[in-house]
Amino acid sequence: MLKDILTTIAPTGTIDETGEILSLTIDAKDWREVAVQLRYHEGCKFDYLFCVTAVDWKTHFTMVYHFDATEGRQRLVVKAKINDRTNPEIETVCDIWRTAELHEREAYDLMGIKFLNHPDLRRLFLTDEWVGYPLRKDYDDPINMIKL
Amino acid sequence: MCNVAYGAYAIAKNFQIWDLNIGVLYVSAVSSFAVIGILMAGWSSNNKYSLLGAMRSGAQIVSYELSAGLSILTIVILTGSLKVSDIIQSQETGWWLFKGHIPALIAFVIYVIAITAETNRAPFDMAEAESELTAGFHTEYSGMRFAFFFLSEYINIFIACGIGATLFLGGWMPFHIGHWEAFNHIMDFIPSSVWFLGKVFFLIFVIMWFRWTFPRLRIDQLLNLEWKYLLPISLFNLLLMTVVAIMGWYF
Amino acid sequence: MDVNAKDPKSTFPGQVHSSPGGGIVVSKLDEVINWARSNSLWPLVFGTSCCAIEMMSAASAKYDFSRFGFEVTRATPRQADVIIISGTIVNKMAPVLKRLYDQMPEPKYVIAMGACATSGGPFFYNTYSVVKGADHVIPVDIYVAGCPPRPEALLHALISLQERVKEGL
Amino acid sequence: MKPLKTGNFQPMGAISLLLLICVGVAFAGGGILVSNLISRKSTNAQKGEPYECGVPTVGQSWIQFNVGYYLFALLFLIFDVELVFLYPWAVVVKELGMPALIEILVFMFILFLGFLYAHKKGALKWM
Amino acid sequence: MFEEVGRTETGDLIINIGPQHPATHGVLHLVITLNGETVKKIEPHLGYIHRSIEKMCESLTYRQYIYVTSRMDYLSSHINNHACALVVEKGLQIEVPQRAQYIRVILDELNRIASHLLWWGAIAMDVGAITPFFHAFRERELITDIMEETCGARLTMNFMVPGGTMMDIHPDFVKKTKAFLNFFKSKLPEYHELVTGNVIFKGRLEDVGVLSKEDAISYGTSGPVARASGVSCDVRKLYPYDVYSQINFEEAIETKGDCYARYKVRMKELEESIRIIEQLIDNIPEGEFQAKTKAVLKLPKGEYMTRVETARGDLGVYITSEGGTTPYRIKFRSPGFSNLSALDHMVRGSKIGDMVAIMGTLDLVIPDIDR
Amino acid sequence: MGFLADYISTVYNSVKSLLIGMKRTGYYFTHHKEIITEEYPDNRATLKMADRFKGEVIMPHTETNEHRCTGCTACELACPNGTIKIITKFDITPEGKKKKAIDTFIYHLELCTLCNLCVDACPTGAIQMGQGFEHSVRNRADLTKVLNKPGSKVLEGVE
Repeated sequence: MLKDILTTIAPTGTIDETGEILSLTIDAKDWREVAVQLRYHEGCKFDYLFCVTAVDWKTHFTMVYHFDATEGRQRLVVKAKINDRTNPEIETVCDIWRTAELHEREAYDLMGIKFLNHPDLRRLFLTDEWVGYPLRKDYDDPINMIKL
Repeated sequence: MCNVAYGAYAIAKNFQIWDLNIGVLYVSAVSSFAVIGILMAGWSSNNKYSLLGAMRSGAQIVSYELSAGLSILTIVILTGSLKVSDIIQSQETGWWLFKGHIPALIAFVIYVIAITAETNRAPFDMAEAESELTAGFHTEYSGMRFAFFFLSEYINIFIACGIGATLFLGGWMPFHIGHWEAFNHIMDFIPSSVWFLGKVFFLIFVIMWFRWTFPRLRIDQLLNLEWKYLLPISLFNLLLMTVVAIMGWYF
Repeated sequence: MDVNAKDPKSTFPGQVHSSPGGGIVVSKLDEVINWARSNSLWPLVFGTSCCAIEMMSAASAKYDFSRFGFEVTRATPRQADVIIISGTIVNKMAPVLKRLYDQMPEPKYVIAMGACATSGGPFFYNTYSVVKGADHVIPVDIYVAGCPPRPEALLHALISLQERVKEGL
Repeated sequence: MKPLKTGNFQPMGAISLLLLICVGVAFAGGGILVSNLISRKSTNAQKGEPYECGVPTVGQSWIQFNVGYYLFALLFLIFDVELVFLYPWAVVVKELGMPALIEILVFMFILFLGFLYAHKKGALKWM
Repeated sequence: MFEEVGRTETGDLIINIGPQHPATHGVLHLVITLNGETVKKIEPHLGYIHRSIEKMCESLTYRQYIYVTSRMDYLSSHINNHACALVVEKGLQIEVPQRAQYIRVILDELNRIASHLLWWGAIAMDVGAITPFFHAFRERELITDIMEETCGARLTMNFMVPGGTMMDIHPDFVKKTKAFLNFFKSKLPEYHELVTGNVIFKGRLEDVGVLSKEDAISYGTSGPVARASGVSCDVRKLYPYDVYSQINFEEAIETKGDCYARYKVRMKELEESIRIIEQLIDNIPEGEFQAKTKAVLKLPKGEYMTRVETARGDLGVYITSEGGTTPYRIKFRSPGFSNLSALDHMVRGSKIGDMVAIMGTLDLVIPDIDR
Repeated sequence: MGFLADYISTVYNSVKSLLIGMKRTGYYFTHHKEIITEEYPDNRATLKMADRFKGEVIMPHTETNEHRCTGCTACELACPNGTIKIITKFDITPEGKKKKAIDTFIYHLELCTLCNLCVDACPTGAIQMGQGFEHSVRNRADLTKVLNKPGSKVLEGVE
């Protein structure tokens, strides 16, 4: 069972079954090891990284990774919690799933999460001179943003 | 503005202002001036698209010059003269396209393809390649200068089709069928200029037809087509035509 | 931004309008030129989002804006007369639009097509990256509302632009 | 065997050709002149820059270019010279008959060998 | 001498394609390193149409945010709206009436046909043919007419609402759709005559931009791009939504992974879409077109993820709700974004003309990528 | 010889496919019946949009200059991007009661995305989607409209 494998892969993580998809919450520090296991472990082989999302919870960030396995047709959500809000950092996975490169750049651009060892971490959507990370909850831009 | 001088030169031929005795050679020589205009225009505009377009068209036009020249040669073999009036005169009994058998037909097809490429028309519009190089060699030109590029392109088409009409479709010679005297007579009533222009416009129409229908070739495919298909075929065709001419197998 | 070029008083070299007598021929010539210009407005291929599709519809068989002389959509601004801003302009795109506009030869016209180009449209409030109307970047001659406007609405805009050109503006 | 036609210089023809060139130049020059006269002008800093899809150019445009294009120009040179040689031959081939055919076969064979060599060397492959 | 020239050692030309370029289908900006005609490297620069839709949606209610998404991937705006409606329905556990489900799926498929038609015209335009563009738009106009009659708009319909559709279908809808299908079926052979079999077109597309199955998965591609590489990823089959589970249709799969395979997949999808509509159009059940919902929708606290198959691929809508009337965080996983990441891999080493063909077959819609 | 046969068949097939394409375009060149161009400015009189076509938001008035808008601002709330601004005032009814009514119904056509949410939200059916689509103006301010006519009143009995 996927759940058993997950407990061996990430012993510190918590597994939540209430949602539509099985979700695994871990700490950002463990993410890299877990990711390698998820990709190459015999029991899961999550080879399709569907979506990378960063969520700002005002006190901390969560990176949400949606996975699909093209063979076993399993789905998984991994949430990596980044506790440091001033300088959020997490390991990159763009060498494991190459699609992650652009997704991580997007997260860096809009949320300001730094991906360690990312080959090309630059602004993606916004200009290089842009100050701040617009998708954060405390972002305020009185010039450009007209509040309704 | 190199293309201006070229345009002027090229006009010189088709209205029989000067019936040169090396007329065909002269025309093909003058019409290869086009490449210089395009190369200079593209290279001098300090734009990368223009540069690429110019380089492409340089490689393209010179390549297709060969098969155009070779197909012209086949008719020269048949008529034994480079003089335009002689060539037209020799088609009094019928156009070379019909008289010359298969070799003339192949030569004609190759000629049409080659002039399409030489005049940078689709599917060989590598120099412009709108979806790749925005506007190619004339990207940086606007207003009247751009208009002259366009004019020269269309003049060029007209010239090339004029040569084609002269060589293969009998210039201003009306269409005659064997011994249908009545039919031939009616055909004679149509003025010769109408015949000539009609033939030229037909060829231009065919080239435009290509433009509607075909996608653009890639640059390497384009050169492949010339060097691997058209050139060998037209060389072979030239030999075939020589045999035909010597044996007198044409009508 | 050369707004002065659109000033009706400086439309024509030599200021022939103000000279007494003899100005008739030249002002007639002016009219002829404006008429000619109005009937051969070449648009720039400039589409950023949804409205571009409606612009393509207007170019395609059913609406066919080449009936009015908008025949050739040019990919380079050097050869274009009118720029149809079809879609949202965001902050990153604004300098590009400005540069394209600057690179167009005179006389040049601008149509802001759709709500986004006129005012930011659906992205007016609560967005951090959208320019609230293309006229913050370049001067706009004609505004078309709609999200996206129908091809007919674009044709209507083009015709009103023609009228504007004929007036010599 | 008929004697080859010799050039009969037609002064009228040459003059009319000259005239035509003049007309062409006048047409082009006049067009540019008139358009300069009646056009509105505006200059700004960005207008002088090369157009590259609305973003500033990176690096120089006049660079040492890939040799691929030139190879074709060289090949063209070979074949075009051949073409020039063929023209006088083509004019008289009907009169000369079979010997001319054989001669040209030899000529073309040599040329074709060169062509094959170029093909084998990969000169015709686009790079 | 070489030092003097200073740029001889590479001979590379760095060229910008876009933001305003006919081949980029919008405002994508590619910085290309060229050697001669060969592409050495492609670097996409995004954000020229980044409209901050995700931030905007955080202040829009669950009824309102749907309309923004039709501006996202405007070519499959119905399908975008469908995804947004589905995620709200999932959260609120609204039972959508059968009639609404049928209407939604039919409109989705019509939208897919319209989108693929536009793509077909655009790819032909990209490789240099003009006529297909007009043919494609001739058929497309018929679809937009149907759309206009039922939804009131031609492109950005905003027809889906949580719980069903905004209005009932127009009385002429069934008749017109059938007429369109018949017309379209009679015109499809023309498409193949004009483009599919054309030797130049084949030459431009075959063996160009090959994407292997492993790479397709690793780059997270979806939709026709992935299916052309042999990855079975049709969400309509894998995680069926609405009435897709009851419909009999095939997933178009090719294995070669080159541009021509992507072309064939899309052409096959056109036919499959016709099949789907034909199965549904006669059996639209009577009944409500909209479920009864509250005036103010409040999604319970939690996380919701829906995936639908748009014309470009797998669109995911991820909503984190705090229980309020607006989403706390919303993320659109757009298919084009992941497909684009494979571009560099596919184009490297091929000609600049190939790049245009590859971009054409990727069928990028830039507002979908930038959001 | 296999090479030569290949070569010839390639040439033959290519030429054939090209000719098929040319036949198709030639067909359309000669068949004018297939032309579908709609001549827009000339057919303006007969041009009719689809019934549900969303061109702009309008507020129908009766002949006695009455509308159905009560000024409840449901549309203003429903609008996703602030297209509608309603300024209300208090009318004094003949009975002496104060009654809320609209003063100006401002409609920003330049912002409007024609999403139909306001019409859906309106409890009294005061606003509708109009068929007009010719909204090209030279001045952007012309697109901001006031929908209620001057001096108009709420229709009797609309609550």
